[in-house]
Amino acid sequence: MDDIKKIARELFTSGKVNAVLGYVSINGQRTKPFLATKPEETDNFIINKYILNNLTVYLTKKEILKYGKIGIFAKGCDVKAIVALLQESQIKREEVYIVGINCNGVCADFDMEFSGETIALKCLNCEVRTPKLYDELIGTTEEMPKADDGKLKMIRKIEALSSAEKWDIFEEQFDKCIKCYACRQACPLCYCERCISDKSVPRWIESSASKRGNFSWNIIRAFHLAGRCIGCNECERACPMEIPLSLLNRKMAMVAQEEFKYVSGLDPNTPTLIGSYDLKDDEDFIE
Amino acid sequence: MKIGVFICHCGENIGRTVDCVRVAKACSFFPNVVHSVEYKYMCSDPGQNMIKQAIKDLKLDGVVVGSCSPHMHEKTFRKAVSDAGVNPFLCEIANLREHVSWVHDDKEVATDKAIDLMRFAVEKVKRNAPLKTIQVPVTKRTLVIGGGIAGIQAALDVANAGYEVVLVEKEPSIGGHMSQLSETFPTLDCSQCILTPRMVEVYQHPKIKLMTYSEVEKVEGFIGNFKVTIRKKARFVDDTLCSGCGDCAIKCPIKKKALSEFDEKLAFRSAIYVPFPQAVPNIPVIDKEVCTYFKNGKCSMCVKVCGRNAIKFDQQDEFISEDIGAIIVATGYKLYTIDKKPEASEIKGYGEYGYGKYKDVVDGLQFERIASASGPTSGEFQRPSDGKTPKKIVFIQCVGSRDESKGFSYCSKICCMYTAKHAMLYKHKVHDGEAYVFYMDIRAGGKMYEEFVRRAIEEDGVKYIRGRVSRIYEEDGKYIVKGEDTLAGVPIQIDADMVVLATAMVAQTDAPKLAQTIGMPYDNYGFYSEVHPKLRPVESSTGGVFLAGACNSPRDIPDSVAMASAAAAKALVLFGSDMLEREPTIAFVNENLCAGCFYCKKVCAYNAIEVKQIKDKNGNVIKEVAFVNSGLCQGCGTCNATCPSKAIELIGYTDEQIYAEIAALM
Amino acid sequence: MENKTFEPKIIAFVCNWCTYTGADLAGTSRMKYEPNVRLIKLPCTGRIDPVMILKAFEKGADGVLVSGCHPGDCHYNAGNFHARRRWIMFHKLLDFVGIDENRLHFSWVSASEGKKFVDVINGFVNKVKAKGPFEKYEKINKEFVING
Amino acid sequence: MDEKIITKENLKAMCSELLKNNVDVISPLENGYLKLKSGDELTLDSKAKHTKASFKEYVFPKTEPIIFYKKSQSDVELLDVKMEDKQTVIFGAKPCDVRSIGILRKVFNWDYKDEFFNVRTNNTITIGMMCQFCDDFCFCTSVGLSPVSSEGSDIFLIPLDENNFALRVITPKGEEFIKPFGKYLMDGIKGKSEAAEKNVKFPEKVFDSEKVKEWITNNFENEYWNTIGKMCLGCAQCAFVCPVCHCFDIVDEDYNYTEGRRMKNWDGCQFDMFTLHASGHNPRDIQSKRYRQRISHKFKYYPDKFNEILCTGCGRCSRGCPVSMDIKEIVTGIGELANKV
Repeated sequence: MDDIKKIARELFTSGKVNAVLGYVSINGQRTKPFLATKPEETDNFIINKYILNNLTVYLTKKEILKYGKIGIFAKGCDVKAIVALLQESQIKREEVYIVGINCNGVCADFDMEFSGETIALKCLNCEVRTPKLYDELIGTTEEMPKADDGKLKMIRKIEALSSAEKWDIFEEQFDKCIKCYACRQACPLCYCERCISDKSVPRWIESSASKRGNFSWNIIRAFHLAGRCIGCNECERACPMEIPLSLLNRKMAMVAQEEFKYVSGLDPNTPTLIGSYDLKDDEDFIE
Repeated sequence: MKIGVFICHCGENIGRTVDCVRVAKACSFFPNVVHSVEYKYMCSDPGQNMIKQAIKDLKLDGVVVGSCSPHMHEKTFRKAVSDAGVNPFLCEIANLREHVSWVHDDKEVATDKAIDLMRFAVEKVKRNAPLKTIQVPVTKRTLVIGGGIAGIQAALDVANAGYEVVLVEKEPSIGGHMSQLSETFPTLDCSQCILTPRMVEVYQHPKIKLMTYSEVEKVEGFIGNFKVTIRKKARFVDDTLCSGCGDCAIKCPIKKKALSEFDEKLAFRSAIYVPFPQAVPNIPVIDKEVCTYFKNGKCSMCVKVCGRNAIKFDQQDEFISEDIGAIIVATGYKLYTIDKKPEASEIKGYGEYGYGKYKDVVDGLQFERIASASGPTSGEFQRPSDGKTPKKIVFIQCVGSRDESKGFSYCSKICCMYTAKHAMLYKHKVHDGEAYVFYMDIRAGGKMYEEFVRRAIEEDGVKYIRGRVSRIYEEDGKYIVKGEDTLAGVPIQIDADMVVLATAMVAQTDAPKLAQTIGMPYDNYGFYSEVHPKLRPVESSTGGVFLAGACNSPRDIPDSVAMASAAAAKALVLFGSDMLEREPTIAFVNENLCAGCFYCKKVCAYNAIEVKQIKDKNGNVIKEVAFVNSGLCQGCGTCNATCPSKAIELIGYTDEQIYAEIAALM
Repeated sequence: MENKTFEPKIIAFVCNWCTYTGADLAGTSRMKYEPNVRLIKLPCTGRIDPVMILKAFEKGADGVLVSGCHPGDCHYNAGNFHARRRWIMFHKLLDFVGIDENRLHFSWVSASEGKKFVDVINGFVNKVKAKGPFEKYEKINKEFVING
Repeated sequence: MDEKIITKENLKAMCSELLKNNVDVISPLENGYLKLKSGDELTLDSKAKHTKASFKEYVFPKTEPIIFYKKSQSDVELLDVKMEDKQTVIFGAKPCDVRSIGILRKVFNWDYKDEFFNVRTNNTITIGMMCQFCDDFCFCTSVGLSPVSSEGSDIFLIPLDENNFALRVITPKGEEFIKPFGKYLMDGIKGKSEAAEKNVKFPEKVFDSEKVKEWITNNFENEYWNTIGKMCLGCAQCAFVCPVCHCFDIVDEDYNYTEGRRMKNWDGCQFDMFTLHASGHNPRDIQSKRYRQRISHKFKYYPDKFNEILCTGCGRCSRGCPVSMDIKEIVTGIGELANKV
């Protein structure tokens, strides 16, 4: 643990950064994001099974940007978001100093013992336990508990249903939405200056948390992340209404992989899925 | 907003199936519609005057005409509206004829649909903005890509009209395929004899800047304002010093290593060479691949013999930038390679004809070289394998053309004629020779063409067999051609001394690459697409880019020359005015909303999106946003649809307008 | 309920250069087809944003048709290629959340394919007719509709 | 009416009877305050953690039409929304939730009388229940409440053991409501409920709300706001799960070409659009200013205007915050700063 503090402090003392995004402990089973702007503020920095947040979300926030070069502690999945932000010109590589964390999985939520039961679903089958991009790397990868990928099973189950049955499932889920936009705000890739859901001329997405407003919002949110979502699952964790948003995000990621062999957030130099095309893209559904 | 609605009966054309009175009545209840009338012929002068008068009397600031397709009369009505003092872009057309009255029978239903379409248009026009056409200056210089007969003709026409031309040819000499031909149909005059003067004229023309052994590397900008980067490939010969004496080529010790491209690989050439004696410019190039100096530095014979020190082994490719207003693409064709190794997996090739395996199975261009007085046999008919005079030649047409299963579904158009010519030329020189032609149909449309073919058959005794050849194999120095005579209904076998395959004309291998460089469309075959096959056959859909010759589709010389002159005329039309008017329906960025993800830039086919830095008052960059180059933007709106927050919008088709149309559905 | 046959409302988003012109050709050739479709003309399929498709359903469309130039024929070079990518993602998403594939149809219709335009329209209209009204969407639309 | 005793079974029976009479019964279940489908669903677990959201939704819905309109060529016809005249019973709510109705009533009746809120709350009976849950986020005692506070309840339940509850009638409305259910009630035993109340663990009082208010008054510009506010992501999770946050936005939504509805939707002060002016200017242009507003509204402006803290100390906003911002910790911090002055 001393290691973390030392590393964080050194980022300041070596003049590499002006501020560092890291995690501080609240109690043994909780952490929260913290922006240290002075070396001594890093004293409570911690790395454990409860570093759930994807701190990348802060890299596009105005109040964070004003500090200039930012150091960031990032798990492999968080780094995927950094890669996506690089692909989308949102950050400059030289403006971010990445302390990559070799990750052995995190808890699905706070206040629980880490085990195969409580491991976050995104950690199963994780292929970026060592981040793809970093300036320095800390920690080591170790054996990780194995668990069933319940979400994948659910996706497969839904795929097999009839349209009407699918509709009913999602109507019920979307109906819970209260339009608090925690999903959007927690998403590292939802950085638009003005979200389409906040635009009133024209009102593509009705702002009411009515059934149809909720339906439009959740579909378009998923679509705007299609081929971009890096699967950190912060949206779902942020949702106070426990809508299984990752069903849509993961389904879209699966389509991206099946159709285009595209996995987001792996290489900043890859052309983005939307924004490029191939002459041989699937045609079969077009008459 | 005060909107006037005008419903046209189009005589009976609309009125017969659409109750125009009911439509006009229904429209009168739409919000903001203050005037709604119908009339027999809205596009007629009285009709247009009705619109103008209503604008004046009622102070209308929006007009919707329910009439024929906007592709027909949008311009007419916009002009009328404009004449009455209202911005022309505040006029919308609802298509009540092509999309309603002509395609539906039930009057009730058709009328309902017409009312819906009117409602869409009314809702849209409410959100239209007054727009002004964009004016851009025109650089009156033309780039001609390709120095074959089409490129030569286009360059000369434009230059003779008094405008500068840059002619770029990738080979060391201009002349193209026409310079390889022996005689031309249907007049049988010598190809080089008619071409060479044109080549020289190009070379000497004060308005033509000739750049051979060069390729177009990059095209930026837009109609009237292109910036073109041309790669001048290293010749390793200084063209300002070389006198064209040819000593270097004569002395070059490499004699049997490189096959002559000009002679279609039927002869050798040296490592330093001019492709053919009449080459323009008459300046050699060094083939780096075979030259001993480039291999091991051990030879420099050419340096020794060159009296003018023109050999420069250290020459590098040069990049030259040119300001261009119009581009004429005349990159021509190549012949379908029917080798055992087909170039594309979907093309299976014609391995059974033995091309590449048997030396005496040649393609059309090779036969041209054999027939040509300047060719490897000096015009004597000799077979490539042993130099003997072939006494029996089989010509096979449609090899790759009109063959969906193995080649291409299109007709290569010229083969019927050149095969007749080949057979004729052969018969003229080898009087006792026999010429057989396997054909599918004879397509001899063209001035004096049919007569030409008849002459081959009737006067020169060329034997035409309607049918296909299934197989060719060698037996005792003969080529056994097995085929079918479908008219007689019998299998047929000919023991030929030589076989000539009329292989399909196909697009240049790198045609798509050039299309992407320029940013213009091409078809599945790699031929460049014209805007309209009938009415705009020489224009590419990219503004300021014109097409000439076989790069567009298979063409013979007269057609190519005609097309080249047409393309030149199109370029000259462009140069007729100093400023260019462009439709104002282009994209526009709301910089406050733009988050700078540049997805718009990624999807723009015209490189019209630039990066603009937004700075605070101290000059610090706050953010980078998209910026639309109004000259480059063509108004497709792909950026608009891609932008997640709709910070970029296509004027004339804004989200608000389209939304309003959708919302008017129910 | 009257025993009237169901006439679906269908919105079509078409490009100006190919499908709209193809529809013009169908008109000039006096071909007859089902009158249920309302065309919205856009410059290019690249301009078609999936939110438009969703909005069309929201506004009561029983089916949505999207059509433009064949690949390689795009008036704007590549608009339809970008569009195709979006559609692949979007139609799979809609399918996943329960919008029947038969209610959203994609096609390429060139300016010279008046006949194909007619076939596409008739085929799609019949498909949507077979599906019936889009009751599921209507239900969420009707939440909070004027009471009494 | 004296305190009575009622068994859990009888409470369930009571619920079933209410449901039979077409009364909406809302009770905290595992997944939130939900409309019961049967009396058996009732859990009445006083040790349960707070539901993710309060029952605010049932008196002040996340979205509701306030008027319908029909457009014609030159006119707009307005149609009132008919409120459903239906009784609702909120069954077994925590004291910190129950209190919210009283706090909200003030703002919804301050100048304009919000008919929608009033009709709903007037038709609502609230049955509060003593709370035996207390975690790091609870701080009801710091805002003048307690786990045994019956303030705002019409009827208050005190769990005595697994199966028995003391039932205290608090308001005449409660008295009226319970009348038909006399058959389920037994006489109470003196002192038993008081003993149960005494056993409850109270959250520690962590700040003095008066001092907090004073500090906020004097520290509109203070580095503290920036320190805490910049980590806020700007969602409205906190506001929407809060029992007393009541901001709303009004939007018109067309249903079709001519008809539409005007909707009243929850709004949240942490949204960047919240105070964005039409000019493009935003007086709260950065997140820390918005966060300052949130705290100030709760602990200064609302108390100034209505003499009521706009917070019940339930801790929901903190439990659900995606970036673990803890209002208790933050206001405690203000309290400490105030003490330093």
